[in-house]
Amino acid sequence: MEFVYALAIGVLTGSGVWLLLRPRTFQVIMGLTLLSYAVNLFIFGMGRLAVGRVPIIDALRQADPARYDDPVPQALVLTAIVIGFATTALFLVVLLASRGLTGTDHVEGEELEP
Amino acid sequence: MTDWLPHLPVLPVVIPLVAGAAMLLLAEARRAERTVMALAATLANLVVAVMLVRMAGGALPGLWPDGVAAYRLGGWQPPFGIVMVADALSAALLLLNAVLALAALAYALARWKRMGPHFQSLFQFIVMGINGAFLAGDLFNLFVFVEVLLASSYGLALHGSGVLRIKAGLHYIVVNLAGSFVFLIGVSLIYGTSGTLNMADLALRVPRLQDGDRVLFEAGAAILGVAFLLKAGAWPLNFWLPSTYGAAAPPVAALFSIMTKVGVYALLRVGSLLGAAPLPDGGAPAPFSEPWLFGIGLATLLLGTAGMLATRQPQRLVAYCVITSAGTLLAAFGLGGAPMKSAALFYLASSVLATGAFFMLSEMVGRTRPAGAEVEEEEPLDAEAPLDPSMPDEDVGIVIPAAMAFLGMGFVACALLVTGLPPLSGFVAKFLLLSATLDIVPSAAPIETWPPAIGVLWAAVLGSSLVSVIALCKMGVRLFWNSGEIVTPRLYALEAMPVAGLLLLSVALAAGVGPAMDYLDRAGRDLSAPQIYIEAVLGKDVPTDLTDIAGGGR
Amino acid sequence: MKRLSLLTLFTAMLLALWLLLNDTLEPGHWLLGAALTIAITLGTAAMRPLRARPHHLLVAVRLLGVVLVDITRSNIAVAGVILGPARRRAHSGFMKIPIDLRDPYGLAALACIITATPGTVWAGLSPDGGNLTIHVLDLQDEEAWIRTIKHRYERPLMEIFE
Amino acid sequence: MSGVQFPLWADLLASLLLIVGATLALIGSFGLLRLSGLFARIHAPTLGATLGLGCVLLASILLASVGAHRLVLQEVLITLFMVGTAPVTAMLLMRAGMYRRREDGSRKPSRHQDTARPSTGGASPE
Amino acid sequence: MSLVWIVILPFAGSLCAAFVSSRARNTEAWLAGMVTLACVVMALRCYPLVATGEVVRETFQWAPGLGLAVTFRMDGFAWLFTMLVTVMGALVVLYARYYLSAQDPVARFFSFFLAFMGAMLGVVLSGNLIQLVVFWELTSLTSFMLIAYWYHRSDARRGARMALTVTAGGGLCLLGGVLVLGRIAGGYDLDTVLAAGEQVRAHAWYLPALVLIALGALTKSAQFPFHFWLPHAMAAPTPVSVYLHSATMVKAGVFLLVRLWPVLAGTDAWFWMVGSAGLCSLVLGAYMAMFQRDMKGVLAYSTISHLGLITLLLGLNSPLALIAAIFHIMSHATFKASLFMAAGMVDHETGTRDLSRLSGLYRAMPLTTALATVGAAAMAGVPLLNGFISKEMFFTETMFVSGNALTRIGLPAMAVVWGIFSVAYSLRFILQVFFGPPAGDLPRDPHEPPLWMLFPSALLVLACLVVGMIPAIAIGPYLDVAARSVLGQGTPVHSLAVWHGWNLPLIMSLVAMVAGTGLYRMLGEYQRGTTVVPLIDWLRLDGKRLFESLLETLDAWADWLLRWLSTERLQVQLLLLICAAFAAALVPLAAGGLPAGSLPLTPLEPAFAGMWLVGGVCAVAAAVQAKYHRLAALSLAGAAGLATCMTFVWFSAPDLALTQLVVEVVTIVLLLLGLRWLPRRHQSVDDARVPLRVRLRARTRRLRDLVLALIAGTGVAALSYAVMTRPAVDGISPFFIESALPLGGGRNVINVILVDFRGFDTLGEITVLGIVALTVFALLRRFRPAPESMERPVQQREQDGDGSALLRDPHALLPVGPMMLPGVVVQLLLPIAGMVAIFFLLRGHDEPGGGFVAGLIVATAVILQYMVGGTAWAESRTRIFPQYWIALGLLCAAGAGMAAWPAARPFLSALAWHGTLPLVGEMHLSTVLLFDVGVFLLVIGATVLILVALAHQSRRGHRRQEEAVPASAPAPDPAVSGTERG
Amino acid sequence: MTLTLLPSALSFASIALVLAMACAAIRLLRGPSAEDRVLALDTLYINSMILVLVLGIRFDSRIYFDIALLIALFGFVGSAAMAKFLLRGEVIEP
Ligand code: NA
Ligand code: NA
Repeated sequence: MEFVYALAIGVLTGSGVWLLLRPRTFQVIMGLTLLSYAVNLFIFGMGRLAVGRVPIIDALRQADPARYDDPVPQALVLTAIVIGFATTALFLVVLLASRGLTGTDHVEGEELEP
Repeated sequence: MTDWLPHLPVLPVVIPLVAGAAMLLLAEARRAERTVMALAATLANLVVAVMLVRMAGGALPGLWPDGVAAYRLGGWQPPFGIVMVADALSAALLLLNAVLALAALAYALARWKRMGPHFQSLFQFIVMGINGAFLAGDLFNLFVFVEVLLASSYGLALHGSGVLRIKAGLHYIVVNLAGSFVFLIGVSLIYGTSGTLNMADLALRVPRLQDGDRVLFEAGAAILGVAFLLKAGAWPLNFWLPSTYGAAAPPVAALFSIMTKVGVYALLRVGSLLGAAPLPDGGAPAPFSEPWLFGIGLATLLLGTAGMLATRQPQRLVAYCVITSAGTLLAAFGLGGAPMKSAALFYLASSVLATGAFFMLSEMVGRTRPAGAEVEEEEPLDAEAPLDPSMPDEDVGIVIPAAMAFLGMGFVACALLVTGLPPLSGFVAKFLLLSATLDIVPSAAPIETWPPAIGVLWAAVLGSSLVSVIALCKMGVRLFWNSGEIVTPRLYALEAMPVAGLLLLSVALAAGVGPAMDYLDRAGRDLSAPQIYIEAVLGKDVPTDLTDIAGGGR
Repeated sequence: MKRLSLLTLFTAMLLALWLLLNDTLEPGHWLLGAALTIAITLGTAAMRPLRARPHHLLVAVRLLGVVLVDITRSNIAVAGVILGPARRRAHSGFMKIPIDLRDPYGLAALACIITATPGTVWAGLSPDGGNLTIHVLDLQDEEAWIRTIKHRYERPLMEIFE
Repeated sequence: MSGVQFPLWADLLASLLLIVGATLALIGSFGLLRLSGLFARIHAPTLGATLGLGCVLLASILLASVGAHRLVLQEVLITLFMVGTAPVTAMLLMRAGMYRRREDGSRKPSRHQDTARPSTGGASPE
Repeated sequence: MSLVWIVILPFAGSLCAAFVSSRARNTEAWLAGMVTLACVVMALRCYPLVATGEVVRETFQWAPGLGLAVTFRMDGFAWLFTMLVTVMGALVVLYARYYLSAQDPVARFFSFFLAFMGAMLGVVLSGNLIQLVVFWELTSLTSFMLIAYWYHRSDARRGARMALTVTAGGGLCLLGGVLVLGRIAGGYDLDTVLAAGEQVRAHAWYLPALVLIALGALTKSAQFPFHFWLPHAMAAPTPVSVYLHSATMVKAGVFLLVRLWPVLAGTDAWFWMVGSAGLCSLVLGAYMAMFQRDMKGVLAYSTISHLGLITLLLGLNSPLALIAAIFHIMSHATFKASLFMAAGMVDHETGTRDLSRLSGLYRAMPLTTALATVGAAAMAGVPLLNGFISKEMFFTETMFVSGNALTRIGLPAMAVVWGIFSVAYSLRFILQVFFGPPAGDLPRDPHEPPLWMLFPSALLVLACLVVGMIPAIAIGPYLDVAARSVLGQGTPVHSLAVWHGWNLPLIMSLVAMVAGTGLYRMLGEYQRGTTVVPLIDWLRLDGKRLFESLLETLDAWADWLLRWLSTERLQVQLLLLICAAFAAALVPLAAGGLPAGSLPLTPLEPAFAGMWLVGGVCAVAAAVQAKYHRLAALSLAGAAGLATCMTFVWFSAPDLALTQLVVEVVTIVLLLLGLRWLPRRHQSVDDARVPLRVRLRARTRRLRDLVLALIAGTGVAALSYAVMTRPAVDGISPFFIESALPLGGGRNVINVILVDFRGFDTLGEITVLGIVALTVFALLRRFRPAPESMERPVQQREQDGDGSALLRDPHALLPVGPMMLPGVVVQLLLPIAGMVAIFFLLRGHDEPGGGFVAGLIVATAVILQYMVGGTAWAESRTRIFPQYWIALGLLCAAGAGMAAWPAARPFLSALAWHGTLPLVGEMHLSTVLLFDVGVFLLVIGATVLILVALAHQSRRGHRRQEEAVPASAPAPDPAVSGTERG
Repeated sequence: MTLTLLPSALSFASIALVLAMACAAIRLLRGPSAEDRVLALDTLYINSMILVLVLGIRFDSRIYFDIALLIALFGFVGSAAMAKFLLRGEVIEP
């Protein structure tokens, strides 16, 4: 599973980076979205993959750390998701403002290339 | 009432947070109340910062005898809980931020009619973010506060809108968003290999890492370092800076001048802790290691200086000053050694005051131009014949109105600070920097045996000073003495005061270099030997009054 | 009076929702749920200007059964269409059904039923509300569809909501 | 994999329900490929959303109830929400498709129109 | 205390002068004069003490640890210089009073003049080298201001800039040199340094210190090759030239050389460096002076030459030469100042300084002529004048130079050549201006200047005469005191006499006189027609030109550097960032290699792999489609997001799955809201129309980006794989699992971390969300959509033709048309969502959920109302003030944190209350819940604010569009306008 | 004896559901119209929800139910917004 997981991160990162380097603001925002998926998965993966070990303490497993997934990366991802959402929203509005003021959706604020 | 002193380290975050939030409860029309709140919060912030500086100097031995205050949020024992740490370095930077914030706020208040919605709240939040970043003792918490300050800086950079600002803001946001991803990858990789986020704990764990983990850890640290370099405005990751800082509203830009220092601080702090127990192959991971910092710093310095010379817009020039100062700092830190660090910290303080004042001043100066007028180029060289004897040496000068005189003198003062000419603190800073390099070489060692870096730094520091003189002279002449139309600007005392205040502070800094350096020497020493920091965060030796804060768990 | 009763019906539904969510029948949750439902109903009242007037709840239960049966039957039918030979898939099309139901809630319920039943999709109501357009996957006998919808669904819905 | 043991009947019944449900969902999604034209395809996913989901929910209810030794009915909520919200998308999508294929609902639709007439192409409206 | 006051008083005067009314010429002059005279008096009072060889010292601590102190120190040499600065200052003040026009804003002049004087006195009296550098640079600055006094003239601006650049640059070198010197000597205190001469000269760092200090001194004294700034500084008003460029500032350089002579001199390096700079300036200055057409130009080059003389004398490493140098410092100041004054008076009265236009002025200006003639004679070295004595001393010294034949013969020869040139230009200065036929075409009718203007000049000429005739009495004692203060015990016996008998120097003088006169005769005709300096101009050895081209080169370099080392392009910046991160990670990996993991892998499940096959393909497809098919890209990215969400489900992270899910939904709505404002983009069918070059470049760029994307993807994947296959490190996480329930009181470890263990992170995170919402709101308030996207979307224009305009009735119970039935459903959904949200909120501590998810649920439900009803409808039903929700949320969360304070616990410590209520049963209340409620409120507020602010834009766009309809046309009722349009 | 069919049924169900997702994804990729893609996305959400429930049974945890509940409640919002965008040209119209 780790291999598939890593591959997924790689594909998301690659697609995100590709889009990030594109000239249109919409491409960039999509790139940021994909990258944020990749980064969230990356952070999450730092706690190692664990199937069926939801970190919610139950009577059966008691508080044995070995029986639960590492909660810290999960908490970090939660924060990262929220911050990612916030910044996506902000970037969207800025790209709209840029589009409104400059008349183009090129990241440079002017048409430079096809 | 509860005793608030034990909570001193968290107040720089809580005060602006509460103030910024409370202001939102007021309707937009109630400016007076908002202003009072903003001023009160900023002043309180200043008081707290002063207290923390005094604490770091050992003024609160009952609570923090070592001068390092570790505040355990939620009462959780580090490394599990989040800890905020105020030591000499953090406290100094907090004070700097508080001073700058007060000045910028005062400046902004003078023209509050121009403020967009929620300016005041965003302003408090950026102060909170910067303070938090300086206090963070936990890598992820550092990330969060960097995000707080970035998010508010996005808002403030775009404040007032306009094509230039939007274009610059767009780049700024995208680059920093990408930078945040890099930051996250770095932090999480560090967590994944070391199992901790607490910076002090990290310092203890790094030496015990297994080989495989160490390689990955170093990769993570290196990635993290790149994120810090981006925030620090280091070449080649700083191209967003001139446009953004050059286009931002001046009080905002003034506050931004300390924002790049967050990156520098993070590099220093994390680098110091990672260097606490050097890796077997020597030194901290790449971006934290001294040769890298030195090289990057030099390149940054070069770019900043070239930018100062090439730009024709005053505020952009100041933005390049910020880059120059970042470059000088990185190069200086890259040279290593505690004396160098304290000298560089002095330089940091001086340059932050300088660029802060300069940003605000540059806007006032900009008002001398009729709306829409460009700063024009001087006439071609050949147009003027040297020593034209037919040009009578009897002429009538131009009366300079008081406002212009103030601006002119302010410009000169800022230029002196930036270039490092006497008598302001910029000169003292350069003196200290150069003087500290001589501490590195053994006395009486022939020049040929000096590390080449020292010569390079000398050449860079002196050369960039000279080029700055040329650049600022050119800009000053263009701004104040050009033949074009000059409108005597309307200045408000409230605008002039912060600029004058910051400049006076720099005078005070120059005059008080003795005590300032006594203090910064401690900061530099602590950076070079972070055991005190680590012990204060994790250690056993905790003040008795604060058993709750100290005691692990509940 | 009517308002009040409506309020209680809706509140009851919300309370049931709360208990179901928490999968409990503890008295504390009854209390908490009641408080929450009242608070939420009042809080969102402004956004819910139109009230339903359902009655004949037994009819509703019967309708539910009918719908469940129909859905199951249609599932099998549509699965057959999908998996079957190509000619079975060549009969889809729009059709119109004259309709008498006017209550928005009733119409909404009808829309849910039609759409939830595989093989039919709600495609719109004429502006005067008299004609319903649906899209049918296996449109061979328009009359049969009209019958089904008018008798099996529309009539009970009119009983419930009008 | 859970270590809980269920009675054989529950095990078998649940397995059956799961298999049927998943198969229905698969058939429904497969319909997206098999059926031609938007208006035909729009029917396909209903399979998974109704009976497919229903079977899996029943299996879930069954196992949860057996495991907890009491009736667990929470899954009913999912059905309610699904039935309530599904038409919103379907209706809007239908209308959008009709509009974009210039299919005015007031006109008498001809049979097989959406297969007979080529759609206006894949150009998104952006 | 008087030493301090000598320095402070001028600065104080400067401050006062700045505030006196700018045209009060007399007040200003009186003020400046009084200050100057007061300084003279104070300096005079020091003399008795200084004359005995005492050193007057006053020290104030600055930063003792750093070797910084403010020390004022006066010995004989400093006293002499102080007198020079102050007396000359007094004379210049008097002169300036008459020189400057009544209309001139003299406040600025006198203010900077006094400041300059203070700085100059500071240099002279500094007893600490760092302090000296401070004042040194201050003289550069104030002189910059004085040169640019008439800044509306471009020559003034340029001259000032050049002077500042050269002298400030030299000052920077001086700082460096002084630093090194101080290190060698063990302190910056002048006495310490002076005592360490031997040690310094023997030190390994001697040479760099010498070079840097010499650079400082030579630039200041306008010595070759830095001499070029001085002539351009003549753009300053003449009083400035008198003071700065003859008497004081340019003397600062030689002052320093004298001051440090005991420490630095006596080596070959000193001889060659200082001596050769002096010699070059000596000859070159004199040579250039001969060809100037401007009176001030002659004097400026002559100044370079005479300063060269002083420098050369200092470079000779002989105590007697040093004494000669000190003597010439004084005598040069005297005659050159008087000559500058004369030049100014000529300019003032005739309107020109052009040697070729001026002629025969002795008729109209006899007194001026007399003064100028005597001054020029002193400059030429005519006997019975002070210049003669200096010249004789100089010739004598050149005779005693040891070394090889070149120096032994070359030096006297060059001295004679210099003498010849001096005579030639001095003659020309007098003869061409004051004698000969009267000039016909002068701008003004010349006449004698006011007597008070002549007075300073006359005084100086008198001094020249007195010193020239009775040197031993007039200057001898003072010179001796000064020399002793520098040379100490080693002061040689020296005598100042007019007549030394017939010796070689005298013969050299005579040769110079005769040959100089001859040279003047020879050049006479040539000089009338041209300003071209033979040889120098032919070789284009123009320092100024070099300097300017250096500056231009610097500018060009800067532009070049910026062009090549920086960019404004976003894509390049991102590229660099990615490359930097990659390279940084590669450094350790290249050294250590990617470690192989030992952790047993999780068994592969085909379903998971299949899911990511779908997700990965969708992600790639989204990347491909994002340019031309935005909605498709959005859906595809949504699918990738769903796969991400499912991954969280798979690997035991339900909280993440919940959050990701709701965020996903909201993000889609958000991006859709933005999509409306983006320009249409059509895939260009005909690529061939684009030039091949452009296409190729685009393709290359794409290829590059593709490679980079592949590398980045591979890198991140490899890193994550490497970590995931390694056993987890024994880190902080067991603590959280073990303590969540007993210490945190919650079963959901994630939630306990979020609201308790690491609640501070969450506080920051929600602040970010709030900040962004406020920013979005502020930004959208000034939002201006692109003109072409202002129009209603085509769908609405076409559909609303069929009479469904009632859609826009904000008071309808339900929307009409296709949105009606969704409206019914969605209205029902709001309370249900509220219920579900509170369910998730309350149980978050034990089960997946929490404030964030709950908040997003409510926000989504609210947005749904907007979606089906439209903005107007939704807002006519209820007003939500998201801003207040944000505020309340933040205050709630912060309040939950501060609640711990009264209990003397740290911020964000959880305070819990356990109890049993009748009927309800066991209750558990905690500030942690309050915190989560804060999160909940904030998330609602922020999300709704963002989305609603965006939604409002189309309303505004339409309103604006409606306003744009010509006023003559009756504005359509919004409620029916749709129909009218149709 | 512990012969149970459930694990195999669960594996089958998850694979079938992933196949179903793949079908939807193919439609998502191929379009041809925007409506088709929206429909496919909606289908993806439904399939995911069923998959979540299946996983919930597999891991014997009620926690997954909540996720499914949320998808049921809000999974449609994204596709509904897209559909409305297609229909009206904007998501929240005046
Ligand atoms: Na994990
Ligand atoms: Na259906």
